[in-house]
Amino acid sequence: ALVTGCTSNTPVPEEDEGTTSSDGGGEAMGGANAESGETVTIGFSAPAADHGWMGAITRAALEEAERYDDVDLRVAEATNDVNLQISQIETFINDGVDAIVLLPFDGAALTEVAIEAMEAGITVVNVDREFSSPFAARTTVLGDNYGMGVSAGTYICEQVGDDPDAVVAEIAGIDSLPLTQDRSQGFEDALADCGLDVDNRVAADFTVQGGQQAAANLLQAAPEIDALWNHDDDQGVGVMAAIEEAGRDEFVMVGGAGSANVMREIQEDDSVLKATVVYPSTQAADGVRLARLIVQGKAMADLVEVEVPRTVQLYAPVVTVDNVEEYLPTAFES
Amino acid sequence: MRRFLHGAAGRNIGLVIALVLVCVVGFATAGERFASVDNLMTILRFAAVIGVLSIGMTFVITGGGIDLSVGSVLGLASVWASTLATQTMAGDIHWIVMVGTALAVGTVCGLVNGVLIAYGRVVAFIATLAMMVGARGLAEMIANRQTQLVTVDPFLDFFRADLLGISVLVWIFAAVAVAGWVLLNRTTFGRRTLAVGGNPEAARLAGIKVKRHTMYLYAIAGLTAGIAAVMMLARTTAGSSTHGQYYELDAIAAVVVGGTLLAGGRGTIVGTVFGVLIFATLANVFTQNNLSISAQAVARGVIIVAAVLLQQRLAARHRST
Amino acid sequence: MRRFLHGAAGRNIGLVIALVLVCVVGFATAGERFASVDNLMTILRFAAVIGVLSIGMTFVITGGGIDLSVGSVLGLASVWASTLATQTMAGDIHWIVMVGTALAVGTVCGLVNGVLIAYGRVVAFIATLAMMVGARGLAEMIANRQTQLVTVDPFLDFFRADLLGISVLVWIFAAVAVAGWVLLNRTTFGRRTLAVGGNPEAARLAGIKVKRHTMYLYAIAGLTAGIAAVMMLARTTAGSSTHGQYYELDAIAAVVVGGTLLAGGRGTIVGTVFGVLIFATLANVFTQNNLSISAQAVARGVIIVAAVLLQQRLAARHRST
Amino acid sequence: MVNDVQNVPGSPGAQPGAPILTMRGIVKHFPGAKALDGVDLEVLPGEVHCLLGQNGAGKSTLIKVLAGAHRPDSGTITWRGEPFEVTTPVAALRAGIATMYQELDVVDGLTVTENVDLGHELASAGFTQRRAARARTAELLARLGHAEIPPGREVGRLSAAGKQVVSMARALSHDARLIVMDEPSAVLDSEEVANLFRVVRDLTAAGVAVVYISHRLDEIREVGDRITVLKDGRTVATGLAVDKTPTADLIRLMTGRTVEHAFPERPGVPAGADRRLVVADLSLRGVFEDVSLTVRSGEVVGLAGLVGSGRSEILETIYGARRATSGSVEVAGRRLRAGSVSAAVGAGIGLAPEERKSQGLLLDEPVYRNITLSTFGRFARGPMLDEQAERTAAREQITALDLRPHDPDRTARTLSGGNQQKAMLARWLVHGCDVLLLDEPTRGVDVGARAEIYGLVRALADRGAAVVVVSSEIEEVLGLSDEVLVISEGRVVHRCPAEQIDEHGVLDLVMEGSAA
Ligand SMILES: Nc1ncnc2c1ncn2[C@@H]1O[C@H](COP(=O)(O)OP(=O)(O)OP(=O)(O)O)[C@@H](O)[C@H]1O
Ligand SMILES: Nc1ncnc2c1ncn2[C@@H]1O[C@H](COP(=O)(O)OP(=O)(O)OP(=O)(O)O)[C@@H](O)[C@H]1O
Ligand SMILES: [Mg+2]
Ligand SMILES: [Mg+2]
Repeated sequence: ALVTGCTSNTPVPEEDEGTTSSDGGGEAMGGANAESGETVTIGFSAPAADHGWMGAITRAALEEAERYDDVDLRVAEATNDVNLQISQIETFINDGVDAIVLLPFDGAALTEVAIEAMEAGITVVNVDREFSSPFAARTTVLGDNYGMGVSAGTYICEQVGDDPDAVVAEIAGIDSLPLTQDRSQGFEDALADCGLDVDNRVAADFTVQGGQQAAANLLQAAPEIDALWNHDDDQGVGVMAAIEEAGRDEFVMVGGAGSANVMREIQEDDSVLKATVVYPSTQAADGVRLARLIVQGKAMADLVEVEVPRTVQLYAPVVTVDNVEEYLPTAFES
Repeated sequence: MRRFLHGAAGRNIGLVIALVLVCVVGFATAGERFASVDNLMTILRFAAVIGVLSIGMTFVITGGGIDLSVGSVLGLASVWASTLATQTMAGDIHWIVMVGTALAVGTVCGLVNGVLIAYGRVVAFIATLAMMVGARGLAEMIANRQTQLVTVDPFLDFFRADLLGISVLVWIFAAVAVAGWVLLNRTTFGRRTLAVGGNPEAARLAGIKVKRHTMYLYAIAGLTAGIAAVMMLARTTAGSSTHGQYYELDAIAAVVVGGTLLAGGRGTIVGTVFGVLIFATLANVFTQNNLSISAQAVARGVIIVAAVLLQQRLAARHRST
Repeated sequence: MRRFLHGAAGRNIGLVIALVLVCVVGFATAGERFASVDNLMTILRFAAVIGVLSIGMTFVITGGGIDLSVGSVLGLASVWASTLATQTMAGDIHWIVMVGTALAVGTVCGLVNGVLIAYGRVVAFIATLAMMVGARGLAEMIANRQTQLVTVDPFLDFFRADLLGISVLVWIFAAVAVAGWVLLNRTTFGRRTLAVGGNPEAARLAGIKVKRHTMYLYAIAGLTAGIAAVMMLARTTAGSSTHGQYYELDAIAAVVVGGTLLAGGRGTIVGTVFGVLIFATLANVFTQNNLSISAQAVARGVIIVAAVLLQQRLAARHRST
Repeated sequence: MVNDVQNVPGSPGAQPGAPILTMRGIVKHFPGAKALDGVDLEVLPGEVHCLLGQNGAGKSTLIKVLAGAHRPDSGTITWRGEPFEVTTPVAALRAGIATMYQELDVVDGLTVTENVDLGHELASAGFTQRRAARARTAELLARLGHAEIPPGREVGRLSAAGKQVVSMARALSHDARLIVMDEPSAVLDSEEVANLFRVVRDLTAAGVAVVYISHRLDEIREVGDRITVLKDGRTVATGLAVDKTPTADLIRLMTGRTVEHAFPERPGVPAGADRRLVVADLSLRGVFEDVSLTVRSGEVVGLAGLVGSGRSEILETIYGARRATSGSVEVAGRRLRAGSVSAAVGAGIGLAPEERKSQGLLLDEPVYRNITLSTFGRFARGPMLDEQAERTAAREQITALDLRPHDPDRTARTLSGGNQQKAMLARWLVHGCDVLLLDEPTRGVDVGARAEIYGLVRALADRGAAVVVVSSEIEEVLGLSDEVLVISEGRVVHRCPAEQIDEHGVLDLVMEGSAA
């Protein structure tokens, strides 16, 4: 059980507090950095928490801020409307916050207002979806979307690569997001390496129902599959329900994002789900932590640098039954 | 019986043609894969959830209203019925507790809509829009933005099972549709629904309690949202605040394509079922053909309009004979 | 002038109160931060885009229709106006090319809606629902699901500038609102709109070309979607197929809260502007107050209903005096 | 069987001779209008009690109070000897008061049976008993002399008269002790009115009381027993015996003045008058065929016939509101584009339609905008409206037609039925048409205003307009027109100068026509 990601149907025993993901990292930072400094006001804005991963992102950021008595986190209404998100950032600028942690719905659309914030002397930390200008953020925390695709593709190559006729299917997330394009590109590139390609591809919408629907139709369209990559473990709940409903088990399935219940499923090792590719849900929490450090003029303890780096890109490891123990504690409950 | 078939078939000839067309396209492009029993079941299972919602929506629209909140209420009911507390209770007592919770949540939301609209005289569009926003928010609060796995196995065993080779979900859809048909066409309640939708003032003067009746209609829509939530829980094995997003639009489209008058006063359950099947089959054909989501959207827009136009022309011809 | 103020203020007293209430809450909870000129400008800039859409929507609703597609059309127009081809041409000739493209795309979509509804006799809800789905899909196809940066600097310079200390976007909103007010209240076009919305058959028998007029109304809604697309391009410096999602609902809510009759026949631009400002201020107060995200959704639902109820009660009292 | 005993007149609660219904001091105010200001009404069992009064006198409001559709502000109602508070329509129906409202109160989307049954469906455990209901409805329709209306027909497809019959059947289907009829004959022709009276007599013979509202005094003479007269929301006379009260007295009570010469003089059409409207072989498939008529400038042509004979459709087709299947319409020598209302209006044709609420008025708009609905563009400067000029023009018509209240800014919905009719007429008077098509121009208009409307129509003709009048009151057609066309089942069966034919002649022609 974890604090960052307890399902509301799992009780949270107090004593488990110590094993949370953020704590795991916190010890590494420790020392002087953890000490309370002057109060930092951070504005936080993210897209609508309309799926598990995004929910986990916001939750982790809030919890991270809770842990510091010198952080005052101001949360704007989560929204998929860039117009509203821009006005939220403008409000933060008007209020003169010290830093803004911003996971933009659309990086390009929020770039100008982020530049305005930077020009107003506010530290902007960009999370996950990248701005279109380097002047828009002091630091960027990025997941590795392309890398996710590569990891998934490489793993599938290892599993079925000796069969050039293997049927590979893909269930993408929201197709209109650049990150989905990146993931699919990486997947395609990695598969091409071992002479495979994607035979059936459908897109869902990061929701359970969307995953269910897309998978049900996909399984119908492809009567025989060797490997399946599902971009998102949250929609994966639905995908698994559909697979079970169709009674299919002839293939290997790889997840994406790395939710706790997918990892538990991998651990049990009795379903088609054999692996998942982690896309850390702690990016915004890291953003909050970095914003605090930057404003307080501190550096990252484990680096020699005196300043927080410009870009931190998170790694997208493949979790299988062999290493799941290692990742389960930091996973989010979708 | 013959008269019923004749009347229904005649009135719905456009829908039958549309459905056949979609199937022909499906068969032509995907062949055996499309025309298999398995695929038929896939389509039906998919249609079941929105189908149940659409039956409730048929009542609201026939009664002269509209309900934009059913999708969100579905989400809220699914979340509420899969909270730890509910599931624990369901585990201790019986899975029926989960079902009861979902239906109760749905019905109460529907009642709130109904009271606001009938007694508060808030326009239906706005009242249910507010419920749509509010229920989704409440669902997120309760779920804390997490997907709640259903762990009550007997619940899943029951609803994910097959009965005579057909999924329980499809049976539920069929039962709701038949009940809806009887209620609308064979009872005083249905008669009054048509009157309230067709001419509320005349209905009031004839002694019908229009406000109370209106309230009941929204309660029915809420109830079907609750039933759909149970089905969704079973189908996805999880409750989530994102369940049912945009379903209100799908349901309204199915109802109107089916021939129910959006202005109220005329409603057809058979048409609604056809509408739902057309859209479900369409989605299946799209996927069978690996069409991109965007192209699907464009095609869907065109087909909605084409279906309505076709249905209108043919229904007009049928009526004039 | 006095009569205008008296009438407008009287009719909109509920809205004034609601807006003042929201402001009081804002001031009480956020103090100076809320009541600053900068913050006012932030609210206005945010309100501008939806405001322009809402003016167009006021015409459609007053004329007895509804347009669910304006959000998607905004997205489509923004994408089309920011394609490489358009931007290159705009760079070569003048940024007005981009504006022209956006307005043209918006107007054409509106005309298609209008033709389907007026001449094809498709119910407005369904025709524009189809357009909503279709335009979004088309936008995605054109943009190839990528955000398109606006690189035509003169365009950005013009629209992102301030005039007399007020953003050009806000000026545009003001201009559209004033033009809308004059058109609705002082011209024969506006009178026809009221007639068509109030009783289309009577209007037709009085010699008004109802179909053509209906078509114009949707064209106006499309045009405002095009204008809003330009504003959105300027505000975000990018065109995207996701622009404008759900704006149709925001616009409809603002129009109806403002006092325009959803059934048609009565419309108020002043009310619409109030409606837009209330929602925009509300969003701002939410941001200022650190309220939990889902609680904000719930609060929004409650406030929509409360505002409509308040407005109804007070308007009824005003009318009876 | 035992229950039946209670239903005969004179059963407990109603001694013989005692009034079945007494209303005292009824007051009902609407925002901005005093509809009822102290009305008394007393109805005896088994009598036909007529309620008379000018448009807007408060008749409909009074019966709506009685039916539970409006709550009175004060006043008492005594029903069968007991104080009675009518809170809802259901309460009234339960007590045995059934009402036929002035505005058609049927649901278009339902069948005849369903409408008749509405609110008190034959059902067991909520399930409708469709066969039994249909049989009962068929029986009621037969009793009303309309066995030809199929009980399963959708009401929206019936003519206005058919709807009125349905509404009547519904009132009969309640086992009522008192039936209120608010202008039931307004959309009926003379034959159907005779039918209606037969039913009324059957009812009164069975001890049922009838409150009958009509603006046609000859009807009152024929069927009524006693009369109550309302004026400006007050009772000015009550319990007048029909056979002892001269018409002149009634009119004076209602209007406060004497009205004579209902129909104006016909000066005759000048010999050289131009042929303003020429309709040649006009047909609308399935409704009417080969209608030809010529109306000269200054001439009034009347279309006489029974309800459902297609007269409204002829007018609407001339006007372009329906697209003719063949034939042509010419105005002043120029042929009109078929199926285009705006072409017709452009050529100077005006139509005052039959159904004022659904076809004529913008109920939520002020009266002046209703009056200028077809002319506001003319008052406008370019695209900009000139509302002051509109108000002035409207005010002139309001005064000329004595439209009450004299307030151009009043919302049309709040006018009484007759005054709404005047507003619609005023529209075309302002427009000043060359050709005016009037469909039931005096439906629901009181005697005084009727004379004014007749005078106006004549005055228009005298100024050179060509007028076509349709009315279900044959007397009216004959009195107003220079030439009369008798229509039967969509065909012109006879045409002649109005002086050469009387009401019987018309009816005989119609009967022949439909027999042939
Ligand atoms: N809902 C309402 N709101 C305001 N005023 C009303 C309303 N209904 C009726 N009135 C007013 O009450 C008065 C009486 O109207 P009512 O309809 O009872 O007249 P009536 O005697 O039936 O006339 P008619 O013969 O024309 O039908 C009229 O002045 C009318 O304008
Ligand atoms: N919507 C309709 N569908 C089918 N038939 C119709 C419809 N409307 C009218 N009719 C038929 O057309 C004919 C003419 O009807 P209508 O009542 O308009 O005639 P009318 O002579 O104008 O009578 P009224 O005195 O009622 O105006 C009738 O036979 C009627 O049944
Ligand atoms: Mg009346
Ligand atoms: Mg007629």
